Parts: sequence; C-alpha cells; structure tokens
Amino acid sequence: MTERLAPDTLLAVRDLKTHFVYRAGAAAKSVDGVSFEVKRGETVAVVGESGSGKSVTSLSIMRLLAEPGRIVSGEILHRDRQGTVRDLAKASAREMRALRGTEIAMIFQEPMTSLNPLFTVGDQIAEMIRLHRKVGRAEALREAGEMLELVEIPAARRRLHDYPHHMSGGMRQRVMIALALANRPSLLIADEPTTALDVTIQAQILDLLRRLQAEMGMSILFITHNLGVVAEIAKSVVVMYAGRVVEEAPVADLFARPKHPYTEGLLASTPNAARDIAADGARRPLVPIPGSVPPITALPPGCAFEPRCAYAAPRCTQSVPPLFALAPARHSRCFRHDAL
Amino acid sequence: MLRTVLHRLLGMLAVMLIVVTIVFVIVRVTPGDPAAVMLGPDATAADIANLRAQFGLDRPLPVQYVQYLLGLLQGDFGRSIFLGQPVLAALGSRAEPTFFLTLFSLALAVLIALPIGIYSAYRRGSLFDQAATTVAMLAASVPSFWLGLVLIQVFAVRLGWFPASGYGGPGTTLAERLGHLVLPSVALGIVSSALIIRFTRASMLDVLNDDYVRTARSKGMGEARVVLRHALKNAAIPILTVVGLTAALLVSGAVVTETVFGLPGVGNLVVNAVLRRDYPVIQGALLVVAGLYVLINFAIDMLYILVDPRVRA
Amino acid sequence: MSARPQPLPDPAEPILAVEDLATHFTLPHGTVRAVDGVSFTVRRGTIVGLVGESGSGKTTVGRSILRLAPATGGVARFEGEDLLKLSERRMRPYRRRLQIIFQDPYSSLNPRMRVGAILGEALGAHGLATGAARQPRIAELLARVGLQPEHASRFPHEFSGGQRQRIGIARALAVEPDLIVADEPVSALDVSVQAQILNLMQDLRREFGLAMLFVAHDLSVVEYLCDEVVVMYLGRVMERGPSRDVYRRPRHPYTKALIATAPVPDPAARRERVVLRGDIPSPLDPPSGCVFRTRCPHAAAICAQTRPPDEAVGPGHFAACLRQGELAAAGLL
Amino acid sequence: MTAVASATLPAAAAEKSGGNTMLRALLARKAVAAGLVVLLLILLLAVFGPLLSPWSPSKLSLVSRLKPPSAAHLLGTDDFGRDILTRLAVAGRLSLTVGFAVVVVSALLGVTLGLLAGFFRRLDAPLARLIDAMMAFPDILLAISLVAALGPSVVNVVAALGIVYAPRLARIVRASTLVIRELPYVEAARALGVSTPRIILRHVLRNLLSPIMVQSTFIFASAMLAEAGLSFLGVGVSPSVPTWGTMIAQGRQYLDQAPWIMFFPGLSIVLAVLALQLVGDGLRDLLDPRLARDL
Amino acid sequence: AEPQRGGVVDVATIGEPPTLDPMASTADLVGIVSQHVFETLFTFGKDWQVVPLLAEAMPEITEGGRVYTIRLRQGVTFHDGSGMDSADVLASLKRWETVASRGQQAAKNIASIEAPDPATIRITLKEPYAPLLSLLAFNNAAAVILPAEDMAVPMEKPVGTGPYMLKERKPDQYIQLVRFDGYKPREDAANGYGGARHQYLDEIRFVPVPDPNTRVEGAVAGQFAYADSIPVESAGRLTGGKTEALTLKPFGWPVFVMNTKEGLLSDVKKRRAVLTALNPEDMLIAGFGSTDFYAVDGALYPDGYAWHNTQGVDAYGLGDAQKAAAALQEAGYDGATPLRILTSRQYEFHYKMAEVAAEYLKAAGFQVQLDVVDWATLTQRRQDPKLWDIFISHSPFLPEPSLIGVMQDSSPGWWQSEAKTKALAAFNAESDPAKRAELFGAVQKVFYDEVPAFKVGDFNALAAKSPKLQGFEPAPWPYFWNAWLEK
Ligand SMILES: Nc1ncnc2c1ncn2[C@@H]1O[C@H](COP(=O)(O)OP(=O)(O)OP(=O)(O)O)[C@@H](O)[C@H]1O
Ligand SMILES: Nc1ncnc2c1ncn2[C@@H]1O[C@H](COP(=O)(O)OP(=O)(O)OP(=O)(O)O)[C@@H](O)[C@H]1O
Ligand SMILES: [Mg+2]
Ligand SMILES: [Mg+2]
Repeated sequence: MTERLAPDTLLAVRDLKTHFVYRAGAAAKSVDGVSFEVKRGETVAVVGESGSGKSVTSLSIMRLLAEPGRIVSGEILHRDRQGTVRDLAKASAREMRALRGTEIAMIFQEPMTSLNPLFTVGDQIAEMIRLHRKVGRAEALREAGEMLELVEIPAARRRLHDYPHHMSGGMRQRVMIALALANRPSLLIADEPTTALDVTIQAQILDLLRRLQAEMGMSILFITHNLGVVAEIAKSVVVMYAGRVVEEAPVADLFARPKHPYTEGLLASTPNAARDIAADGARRPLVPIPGSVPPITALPPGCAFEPRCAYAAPRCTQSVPPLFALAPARHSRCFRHDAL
Repeated sequence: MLRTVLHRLLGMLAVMLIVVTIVFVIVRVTPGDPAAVMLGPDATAADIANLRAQFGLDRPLPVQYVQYLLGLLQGDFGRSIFLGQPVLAALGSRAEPTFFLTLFSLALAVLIALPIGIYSAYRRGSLFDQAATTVAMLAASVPSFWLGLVLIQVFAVRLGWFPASGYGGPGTTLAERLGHLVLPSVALGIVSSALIIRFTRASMLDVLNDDYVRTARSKGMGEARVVLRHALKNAAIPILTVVGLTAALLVSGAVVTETVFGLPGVGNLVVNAVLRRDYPVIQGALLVVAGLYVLINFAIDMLYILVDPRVRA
Repeated sequence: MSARPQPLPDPAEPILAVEDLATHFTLPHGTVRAVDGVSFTVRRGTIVGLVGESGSGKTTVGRSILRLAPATGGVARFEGEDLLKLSERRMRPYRRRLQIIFQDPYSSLNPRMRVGAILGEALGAHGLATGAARQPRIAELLARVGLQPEHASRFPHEFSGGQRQRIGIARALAVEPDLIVADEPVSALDVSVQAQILNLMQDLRREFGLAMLFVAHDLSVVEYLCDEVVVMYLGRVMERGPSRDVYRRPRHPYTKALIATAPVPDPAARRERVVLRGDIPSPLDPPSGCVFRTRCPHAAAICAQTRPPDEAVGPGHFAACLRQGELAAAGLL
Repeated sequence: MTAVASATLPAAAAEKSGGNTMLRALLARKAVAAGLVVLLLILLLAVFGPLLSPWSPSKLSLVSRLKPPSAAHLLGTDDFGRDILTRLAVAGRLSLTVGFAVVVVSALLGVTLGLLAGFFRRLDAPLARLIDAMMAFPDILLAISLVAALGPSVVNVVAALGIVYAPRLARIVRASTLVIRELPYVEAARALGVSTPRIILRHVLRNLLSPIMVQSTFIFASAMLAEAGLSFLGVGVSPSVPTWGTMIAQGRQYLDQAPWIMFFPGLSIVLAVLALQLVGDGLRDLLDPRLARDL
Repeated sequence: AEPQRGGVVDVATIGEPPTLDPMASTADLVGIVSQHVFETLFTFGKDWQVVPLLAEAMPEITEGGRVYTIRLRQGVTFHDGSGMDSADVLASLKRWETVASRGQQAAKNIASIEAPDPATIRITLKEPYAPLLSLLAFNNAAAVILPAEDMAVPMEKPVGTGPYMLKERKPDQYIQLVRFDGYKPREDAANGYGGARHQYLDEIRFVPVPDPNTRVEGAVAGQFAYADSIPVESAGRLTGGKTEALTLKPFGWPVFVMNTKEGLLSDVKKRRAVLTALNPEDMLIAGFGSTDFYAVDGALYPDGYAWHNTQGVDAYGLGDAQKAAAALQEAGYDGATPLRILTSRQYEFHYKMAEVAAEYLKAAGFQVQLDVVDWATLTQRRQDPKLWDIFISHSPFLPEPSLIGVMQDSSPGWWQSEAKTKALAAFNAESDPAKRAELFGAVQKVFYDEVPAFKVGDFNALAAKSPKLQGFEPAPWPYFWNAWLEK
C-alpha cells in the first residue's frame, strides 16, 4: 500500500463516504466523497458552512464517529513515524487507540466542554502522557507543566492544579493544545478551535499554533468556516459543500481565482472594506448566494450547489460533477469551472 | 465555599420549617379522636373530654402549633398518645428494621441497577439495553405489595425458607432478626432498582455524549477507562442523587412492605398511628422521614461541593 | 465623570441619546458592572454599530434601553423622553416605536406559534391592523422581508436560519418602529446567508428611514453596515465616532488592536499586528482607572489611577484614553 | 452554532405538531405502539365492558360466590358472587378516572405553582422552598396522612394524590420556566408590549406542554400504583367502590381459595402502568431527550 | 398427654393494645393480654357462672342483697413481692370506680366500700344490684387488684397478682410475659377462667399482627402457637401440619346499632322497617361463608346460655322487601334522605354484611350511603349522633346481659325508653338466677319491639393453633395458663 502514498504525504483521504444510517432506512450522507491530502509539516484548511461535513470528516479520520455513523467506503491512508502506511478506515480499534494521541491528536471547537470538569488540567495532560509512555505520575506532571509553559500559560506550574472552570476560554483552548501536543503527534486535527473565541484571543491561538508548528514540525488539518482565518493560517484549502469537496487549492489561488461558483459566492458575500466601501463612503451592495444550504438528507440528484448557482446549466441537475483536476493540487467539482 | 454551605444550610432550615408546618396542618385537620380510641368502645363522652384535656387537644390550634414548635426546638417530638412513650423513643425503637430494610433494599437495588444502567447506556439501543429497559419498566409497574405477597406465598409458606412475617421475638440475635428482612428487602429492592437503572442509564447517556468523553477517546484511551473513569465520575452526582432519594423513597415503600410482612418498623408504626389517631406519632414520623429526605438532599449538595470543583468555587 | 456627548455638528436631531448608562447586576458573590457609564447617540436614519468582545456589555446596553434589563443609572432619551424613568404603563407606547432583533434565529421565535400568529401578536399588542386588515398586513410584512404569504401558516422549525431571521425582522417591523436594536442578527448565520440579511437591513434603512443600534463582534460587518461605531470594553465605551474615522484612524489602543487582529479574507493582506496579551478581566472585579490597562501595550502608571474621560478627537469622534494624544503624536496610534 | 442546531433539531422534529406526524412517529416505536394498544384496550373494556356484560357489577349473588373462571364468568366471581370481568371493567373506569383526575389536579396545582415560581422572581424563593418541602414527603406516607385527614373517598384520594404529585410537575415547570423566561422569544414579546398573562400562557405554558405531558403520563402511572397501595392498606378509596386497588385488597383473603379475585386486578394494574410508562418514555424520547434526567 | 413444663409461645393478636391497664379500656385485646398479669376478685367459670379468684369464696350477701362481704385469699403476693391485703383491694376498687367505665356504672349503685379487716372487704349497695358480681368478674374495664401504692392514672408499671408478669413490652413488636414464680394458684380444679391456674409455659409473647392474612401466613409457617381472630375465609389455609383451625362456637353476635336519638332512625317505625327488610342469612353467608361459622338466630343469647329465650324473635329474619317498603311508606319516608351506614374493614365481616344489608335496604326503598372508615374514625364518629344512622359492631356473648352496649342508656345509639328502663330495672334488681332469666325475656321483647339494634345472628370465632399447644381451652378472651407445649 505504501506506493499509494507519496513519501512527503502524511495523510490522504480518498473518496471517503461517511453516512449516518437510521433504522427507517434513511441515511444522512454527511460525508459523501471527500478527498484531500495533507503533506508533512503543512497546514491544510477545510472550510465550509455549517453542516457541510467538516467535523464528520475529522471524526472519521480519528474513528470517533458517534452512532449511527459509519464509514461506508473510501480510504484514509496514514503514514506513521515508522513509515508504515495504514488505512485508518479499516484499522482495528486497538491500532486506532495506539495512534490516537501519539500520531494524530485532535482539538475541538468548544474549549468550555472539551475538558473533563472533574480533573485538574495537570492530571488530564499527565494522563495523556502516561497512556502512551511508561513514565511515573510525577514525571508526567512535570512534563505537563512544561507543556503548559510551551502554550504560554502564565504561572504554568501553579495552574497544573487548577480545574478547567478556573480558566477562561482562551486558556482552556491552550490547555487542549498542550494536551494534544503532549506526545508530539505528527498530525494535529483542529476542528474550529477558535470559533468560540473572541477575535483578540483567536489571534493569540492562531499565533500559538503557527509557532508550535514551526517548532515541532507537525502537520495541521485546520477546520473552520471563517475565510479570514483560512487566509491567515493555511497553505492549502479544501472547500466543502453539502458533504462533498467542491474545490481544493493553494490558499493564494483560492482567494485570487476561485474555481467553483460556491467559493466565488462565499467570497463575494463576505464584507470586505477594501472592495465594498468606496472612497466617498458609499457601500457597494454585497452579492449574497441566494437560497440556503439544502438539508443533507434531501440533496438534489446532480450538483448540490446547482439550485443556488448563477452558472447552473442543464447537465448540472443530472449527475454529480466529478472532482476535476485543474492543476497540481488544484481541483474543482464544477462542470463549468471554465466559465469562472 | 463556606458561604455556599451556609446558604444551603439556611435553605434547608427554611424547608424544614415548611415541612413542620405542613405536617402540623395535615394532622390537625384529621378527624378521629385519639382519646376515644384509647378509651375503647364503651367509653363515655365525659371520659373522652377528660383525656383530650389531658393531652392538650382542646386548646386552640395556633397555641398547639406554637407549643409544638417550641417542643421541637427542645428535641421534644411529643408523647405518643397511644403508646404512652415519647415519640422519638417510639420511632427509635422501630428504627432498626426500617433502617436495615432500607439499607438492604438499597444495597440490592444499587448492586442490580448500577452495572445494568451503565452497560445499557454504553450499549444504547442494543438488545441488552432494550431488554434491561423493558424489565426495569416492568419492575416499576408491579405493585410492591403484590410482589411481597407472592414472595411470602412461595418462599415462606410453600418452601418455608424464610419467616413469613414479624421480626423475631425477644432475645433473638441481630442475625436472626435480619433473616426476617430477606424477603422484604428483595421485594422492595427489585422495585426500587427500576428507578436507579433508568436514572443511571439516563445520566450515563448524558455524559457519554459530552465533549470531554470524546476528548478522552481522542487521547487513545481504552473504552473501560473512558466509561468508568471519565464518564461515570461525571454521572456519579446525578446517580448519587437518585440513590439518596431512593433511600428516602424506600421509606415510603417500607410503609407498604412492612405492613405486608408485619415488620415492626417506622412504616408500620405510621400506618398504625393513622388508625389509632396517634397525632404526635404521625407528626413525628412524617417529620423524621421528611427531615431525612431534606438531610439526604443536603448531604448530596455537600457531596456535590466536594466532588465537583465547579460548585466549590 | 465621563463627558456629556457634545452637540453633534450634524443638524439631524438624535432619536436616541444615551448618557452615562449603567446597568449593574447583583449576584450572590458580587456585583457585575455589565454596563458602566456608557454614552452615545443614534441619529434618525443611521445605523450605529456597537462592537466589543464577548461580555463587554453590548447586549446589556440594548436590553437596558428597551427596559428589558433594569438600568441602575443614567438616562436614555428617546425623542427627549427618558425611557428609564417611565412607568411600565407609560412605556407601552414606546414599545411600539423601539424594537429588537435577536442573534439566535432558533430561540427567538416561539416554536409553538405559527408565523402568522407571531406577527399577529405583534400587531395585536398595539391594536394595529385589526380584523380583516390583519391578513393582508401579515402578507405584506412577509413579502417585505423576502418571504411568501403562504409562509404565515407554517411553524418556525420549517424554516432555515436565514429565513427565521427574516421572520424576526418582520416581527420587529410589524409595529412600524423608529429604532431597532439588532443584537448580533447575523452572527449565527452562515456567511452565504449573512449577506442576504445585511442587504435587507440596508434596504430597510433606506426605505423606512429606520435608525438602528447594530450590535456585532464581526468588525468587517460593522464597518460595512454602520455609519457610526461605538467600541465597548468591559462595560465602558473606549471609542466612538463615524465608522470611517474609527476604522481608518483608531484613536484608542484597544480599537487599534481589535482592528489589527480581526482576520481578513485575503492572504495577501497578512500584516504585522499587535496581539493583545492575556484575557479580559472579570467584570466582577474590573481594573481601576482605565479598564483596558491590563492588556494595553501602552499602559502607564497614571492609567491605573484615573478613569479616562471621553475626549473629542475629531468631529463626532471620541476616545477614552488618557494617553491617546501622546501616543498619536508618537505615531503609535 | 452547531450546538444550537443540534440542541433544537430533535425538539424541532417533534414539533411537527400537526398531531398526525407525532402520532405516526410514536407508533413507529414498537414499544410505544404496544403501550398505546394496551391502553386503548383497557379503555375500551372500561367504557363498553359493563354495557356488554350480562352481569351486574354490584348485584350480589351469594350462591355463586368464589367461582373459578368459566364460560359464564370468564374471570370467575368474587366473594359476593359478582362477575370479576364486569367488575374489572367498572373498576377500570374508576382506576383510570382516579389516575386521570390526579393528573388534572396535580397539573393544575403543580403547573400554577411552577409557573408562578419560575416566572416571578419575587415568588421564586418562597415557592421553591414550598415545592422542596412538599417533595420531602414520601408519596404514600403523605397520601396516607392526607387521606386519613380528609377521609377515605374517591374525591379525597384524588385530592391527596394530586397534592402529592403536584410538586413533581411544579419542579419541572419551574425549571423550564426559568429557562424559557430568559429566551429571546419571550423577550421579544415583552419588547412588543405583550401583557404578562398572555406571555405566560402563550409563550411559556405552550412550550411546556410536552414536558408536562410526559411527566403527566408518569404521574398517571404512579397515581394508579399509589391508589392501589392506599386501598391495599385500607386508607384509600372506600372499599365499597370498586377500583383495581380495592379489588386486590378484597381478594387478598382469598389468595388460596380464589386467587383470581386478586390476580386479575393486579394484572390490570401492571399492564396499565407498564403501558403508561412505555408511552411516557416514548413521548419523552421523542419530545426531549434531556428530560430523561428529571423523570 | 401429661402437661409439660417449659417452652415459649408466640401469640398473634389483632393489634397492639392501647394500654396494659385493664381498668382504662374496654377493648377486648387489653383484657386478653392483661388477664395474665392481673387478677380480679371473681371470674367466670366454664359455664359463665361467677367463681372466686382472689376472693376466697363467693361473697356473703346480706341485707336483701345490699351488702356483699368478701373474704380474700391469704398469701397472695404481687409481682413486686409485696403481699396482697384488703387495703390493696379497697384502693383498687376505688380506682376502678373512677377510672373504669364499668366501675363508674357500678359506682352509681354502690354506697360504700370498706375493709373491716386485712382479709375482708365489704361493699354496700344503695339498692340490690344483681350485675355487681359480673362486673367485678369481668376482664374488660376490669376490677383488677393492684398494690395500694400503684394507683397512678395512667398506670405507671403493670404489677398484678397474675400467673405471668411483664418482662418487656416493645409496642407493635411484642409483649413478653414470663412466669411469676411467687404465684400461688388456687387449690380448686381449673374451671374456665377460675380454679387453679397452672404455669406450664415459661413465656408468653403477644405479637401484634394487625393484618389478618399475615396472621394466617405466620400461623401456616409455624411462627405462631396461636393466632387470634382468623378470617373465616382462611379456614382452608390452616393446613400443613404446623397449625390447625380452632373454632369457638358460638363466639358472639354481629350487631347493627341504630341511632335512636337523631336522624332517620329516631323513628321507631323506620327501625322496624329496617328489621323487616334485612335478610340475616345472606348477610351471614357473606360475612362468614359457611354454616360452620354462623347460625341464623334472633335470640340475644343462643341456646345453651341461661339467658336464651325466644321472646320477640318472630320479627327477626324476614328479609321481606315488600313489607318493609310498605312499612317505610307508612312511616312517611321521603325516599331521598340517605340511610348512613357506618362501618369499617377492621373486621372484614362487618364490611361484608354492610354490603349485603345495603342491597336489601335498597330493595326496600331506602337510599343507602355506605360510610366505610377505619375503626378509629368509626369509634369516634359513633359518638356524634349527627353523623350516622347505623353502625356495625359485634360483641362476644357477655356473661351478664346488662353489660351489653345497647343496654346502657349512654352508649352510642342512645336507646332510652320507659319500657326499656322498666324491664331492665326489674332484671337488675333480681338476684335469683332463674327469675332473672325469665325477666330477661321481657327485656328481649322490648328489644324487638323498639329495635334499637339489629342482631344479625350468632357467629363462631376462628383461631389458628399449633398442634403442639395442649391444654388450651377455646375462650372468647384466650388465656394461656393451663396450656403447655408438647415437646
Ligand atoms: N451524530 C449524528 N447523527 C446524525 N447526523 C449527524 C451526526 N453528526 C453529524 N450529522 C450530520 O452530518 C452533517 C455534517 O455534520 P458536521 O458536524 O460534519 O458539519 P460541520 O461542517 O462540522 O458543521 P459545523 O460548522 O456546524 O460544525 C450534518 O448535516 C449533520 O446533521
Ligand atoms: N441577567 C444578568 N445577570 C447577571 N449578569 C449578567 C446578566 N446579563 C449579563 N450579565 C453579565 O454582564 C456582562 C455583559 O454581558 P452582555 O451579554 O451584555 O455582553 P455582550 O457584550 O453582549 O457579550 P456577547 O458578545 O457574549 O453577547 C457579562 O459579564 C455578563 O455575564
Ligand atoms: Mg463541526
Ligand atoms: Mg451579547
């Protein structure tokens, strides 16, 4: 299987389908054909609106899907430190446990609830360390203190004995980062880690992640719905819509020349002072995308974006467009990508 | 933290005062004259009036209320009209069977319910879960006295394994007396386990969906540890709450069970006291049981403060 | 302590003048100074943006003006009448003229009421469009916010977030208000839908000459939509003035940092920026003097002693920083 | 954003309160459907049973006392020679009526109390204490004392159990009211100048109907069990009034000789209570999984 | 078999006695327990004749039946070790006159009580009063003899002269009596409650088991040597070798007492209509199941009692709805006022008879309202004439008819009439037993004429007894001296 994964690539998701299957036979095709790659030491952003399947994708990689979620098909190839390539979609529960926290770690959107309220933050970090390495409790706690220092928590050693509720949202997110990085994973999945935070705190966290990445060299899969954050942090971007990847591009290309009507619409509907406010203060009206995201259980048979699309053509209603490769690392799921 | 404790304490006292008042009101509007009962079928009206005066039953209600409150403050729960002994003593002498009955049924219920509840929640929707939920519900639907009667029929009358009723005579050892509690404890324990199963399951379901459980899994932790360390500890408080409250509920169940099994416990005393119009005893028992409930609640609150660092702040 | 708002150079009379508004919540373990001496004005037909980090008191300002939260001090003059002093009965006519739109499109509509009933209740509360006139009026309102008349018979859950937000706006419009407090009306919406609502708000302002107090924490939205902006921090106003001036030349270190840290959807625009250190202090125990000083890169000893007054730094532009003149001169602002 | 969506969605699904959809969703659960069918059967028996039966529920026939189940008397006769099936049906009317009436009484009491406590800050502290105090009494114990105080009659049993279960509803209603009171749609109504009673009725109470309904089915079940318990202890409904509880108490002495007298009413209780719990559980799962905590 | 000494018996009683002071209560349960601890001057023999107990012999009656001179037995000691003499007796009888309801009844006729010497007591009556000895002998509101220094009311410690003494009392759990070693039995042969009382058993424990089914189950499981008052329905369950049914035949009579003072039944015509309407046989079947346990009998005392006669009984047992309806109409019944029957389930047969009676009364045109309350409420409510028209009770066949409730003017029902007073006065003043029996016929005739109550019939009591319990004589108030356990 090794040959299927380029040597500089840490993770490759190929045509992943994750569905939530209910007894009634109805299935929510939350992730329905997602492909992308994460190279060593690089940050890939996954962007998309609420419900587009970003979280389900990341949880599929971690194999932490809640019932009745199932990976239906596709592969998730992962290369570990020893160079072994594994398909996580088929790995055993035991293999996954060994990988989680050591090779792949994850931080979540809600810093307020992602830490166990009944244990001190020191204990929670130390637990992570001791789950994967044979070290004593004291040693683990000492290391946990170091991790807290690393994530710039003031008076780190003292705060080891604090409970999560003693800390602000920004601090807790730092603790989560310390926890995730305690065993120096090669891949960090960050699922909207700054969405719940204020802009000033968000900036702190983004800075921190950038710095740690530079120091530790891990790859980051950064999930967000904020295009501004994407612009700040990512090297390449994956845009999702209704469970599918609609566009993939290096970050500069994406903002300069979107190759999917959805991406284009997204950019046009986001206020941008430089673009929208004239020198005399007059406002150019925003160009919203009409309508709203269709429910994941009732997608149109063709392109999911077609009902809202200004470029829609008859064939768009007939079949789901494939992911067209436009250039190296440049894909679009649009029949009419040339028209853009 | 001290402030929190004080606050809860004051709240508890306020609740107790209302409890006392409710009890007093209920009992005083009760018809049926304790004096008439005590004097027997052929007593004359004059005798009855005499005895009423002797017990202070002829004074106006507010006066009786104030007297009662004052008495309570001095630890005086009144004297049983019928038994001729202080209410606290009467309750105390009946505490043993009720205490052990409650303890055994609770222990039994918890032993049955906790593992089932936890596993049901963990395997939500599985065959085990469905079976456990259904059986629990069935157990909660069976009148406990019915179950008691069946147990007596089978294990005492037919098989003769356990005594049918009572609590042993004078000079019996504690062990012998406790033998009388096997059947009642089973009857009561099974019925109360239903509630604990449902609560445990619900609380576990709640926390199993919490974000920090997912965090624990993302650390690469084994399932047993995730469930028993991270989830259960968080579910422990609601579970403890229901266990505590079940203890209080068991007293209620004990009323019926003690009657079925002829156990001389507090529940039995209350039923008898109602029939005998023994006001102070009813007051005392209701008060003690409600007080216990309030205290258990308070204890759980305190436990909350101990276990949950968020409340401690 | 804080300076009275100066008479505006603009001839337009302010429809709402808030002076020294304070709203304190007494909790078991202390007093939260949610709003602590806030002053600003809203002129007819303008949109005033209220920005600040979470917990800075934006929502409480709006709720206090509408008497949904009990103000503890100050005045809020609506056409000269101090709303905060009115009895609930005398407040009633003003309830028609002031309206509110909420952030959460899910909890702001009663799930058990049909859309028609929701709008009907708004009309009924002030005896507007009674009897046969009501149905057409409801249809008209729905049309105005881009929905169909037949939507009146549906329940809120049958709508998407953006549509619900439109219903919330229609409810506010039903009583033909003069001023709307919009509390983060687009924060909960997806970007693609957010723009629809922003455009709708623009239209309404133009069409009805509505004045609006627009609460948001997305700076680019405020910049795009608002004529004036008020920047809050820990219950106080740091800076206020015409949007253009404030965004181009912020005269308060907090505003400057806020603008600098807001991510911009443009990878080319990655700038050097001052990242504020630390967290917002607890509103239970705000710092003395200038509340911002604990995170301010330019804090000096004096900042701990004196509460900075609102200082005019331009036409209609005020900043509450003791050192703003000094910093501006040094090119640090 | 996600949190809001996922918290509201299950509730929203249930709110397709076109009645029909909800009923269909309920029936889709096998257990709930079974519960509803059993309840319906019991109800039919109670309503039409006595009309169809050739026997009178009250007429004594001492020659045919204690007859085991037979073709003439499907479930046998009791110690007065009355047909058990017929009495079971009549008793079912009463048991169900008692259960239902208890629900009504406790709902009136509990909902009022809970709304007042939850909506008006000033009343909250004292009323919450009162609710706590009432909760402190174990149900049977309090019911016994109340029935003893009021006298054993159907009305008094209903009143007593109504009082006993009222705080359960009050607590839930209060807790939810405290939440709903702060919700934006209530605030919006206030901002519109909608009167307080109307806010309480249309905005608060309307949204409490589901939890009230769920809790009510459980109260219904508890009340039927409690009524049986009280009758068993001899402090319930007057024994001359046939309810399943009094029938069990009456049959207890014939446990050996004529077990059917006690068996069938017992079975009826178990079935009815089980059915109610199944329905309640289904409703709760459907309406709001979070309610599970309050039982 | 030969009586054997030793052993402990558990006796299941219907409840906890309200007091152990036999003077303070007329409840049967009090008498059952306390008769083992306390003794009276006289008691009843096998055929309900008065026989001496603490008295040496039957009294010497002089002055036309007005003076009773009673010789006391010598060497009798109390449980506290002190000896009994006439001072104790005098004090006890004084206490009885004030505390006990039957004592108060007697006191009305007593002019004085004196103790001329330590071994003699003398009672002087105002008028001849035949029931006196029965009153002194009765174990119910009993004239027990206590040590003179223990006269406190309520009683502080139960010290008597009986064969057993109190060791421990745990209310609702047990009353433990142990053999009193200082007891000196009489020398004459055992004769009912009288004669020699042998103390074979080491201990007697009275265990209150209010629930009749629990008594049955306990008995079947072999837990109780004796279980009192078993519902007759359960007779069939008393099998299995550890227990057997014991019937006391006849035990007593269920009675529907009518309110002659106020309300519907203050009209004698309507009371007669009730009498006509009721069918005692059906009521007895419902209450007692089979003729093993009841007899349809209108006489106030069944055959075999000296008081038996058939005066007036032809009015009994008609169960004639039409005739009753006619009588009712004639009496001017409005057809709407409810006839309130007050009953309880403490004794299941009360309730069952009430159910049947209600059907018959309805057939006769009465509006019937059944008020089923608990026994405590019943005993209270029946004191208030405004609350009821009929209440249901029962009584053992008392050795002395004048002790019967309805014969008392003041007891609930409040039956008073010239005819009654006259008939009773004549009966009470006569001391010759044969003449008294005849005079009682006249009393019974008035009873059926004025219908102050409805005697339903005779019934037998059922008890459960272990086959090992020997030498036990069935009695309405069971006693356990003279009984022994077979090993
Ligand atoms: N446990 C689940 N059961 C059923 N459906 C689910 C579940 N989790 C997610 N889904 C569905 O899968 C789809 C994708 O959800 P996902 O959480 O991945 O979206 P997202 O892109 O992360 O959105 P957000 O920005 O709101 O976090 C949604 O339609 C959601 O309803
Ligand atoms: N009813 C209340 N009782 C107590 N404290 C309150 C209340 N309402 C608001 N607060 C407190 O007042 C402060 C300001 O809250 P407010 O909601 O006005 O902030 P905000 O700027 O709107 O924040 P966000 O951006 O999170 O909506 C916060 O610290 C908050 O906890
Ligand atoms: Mg997500
Ligand atoms: Mg806000």
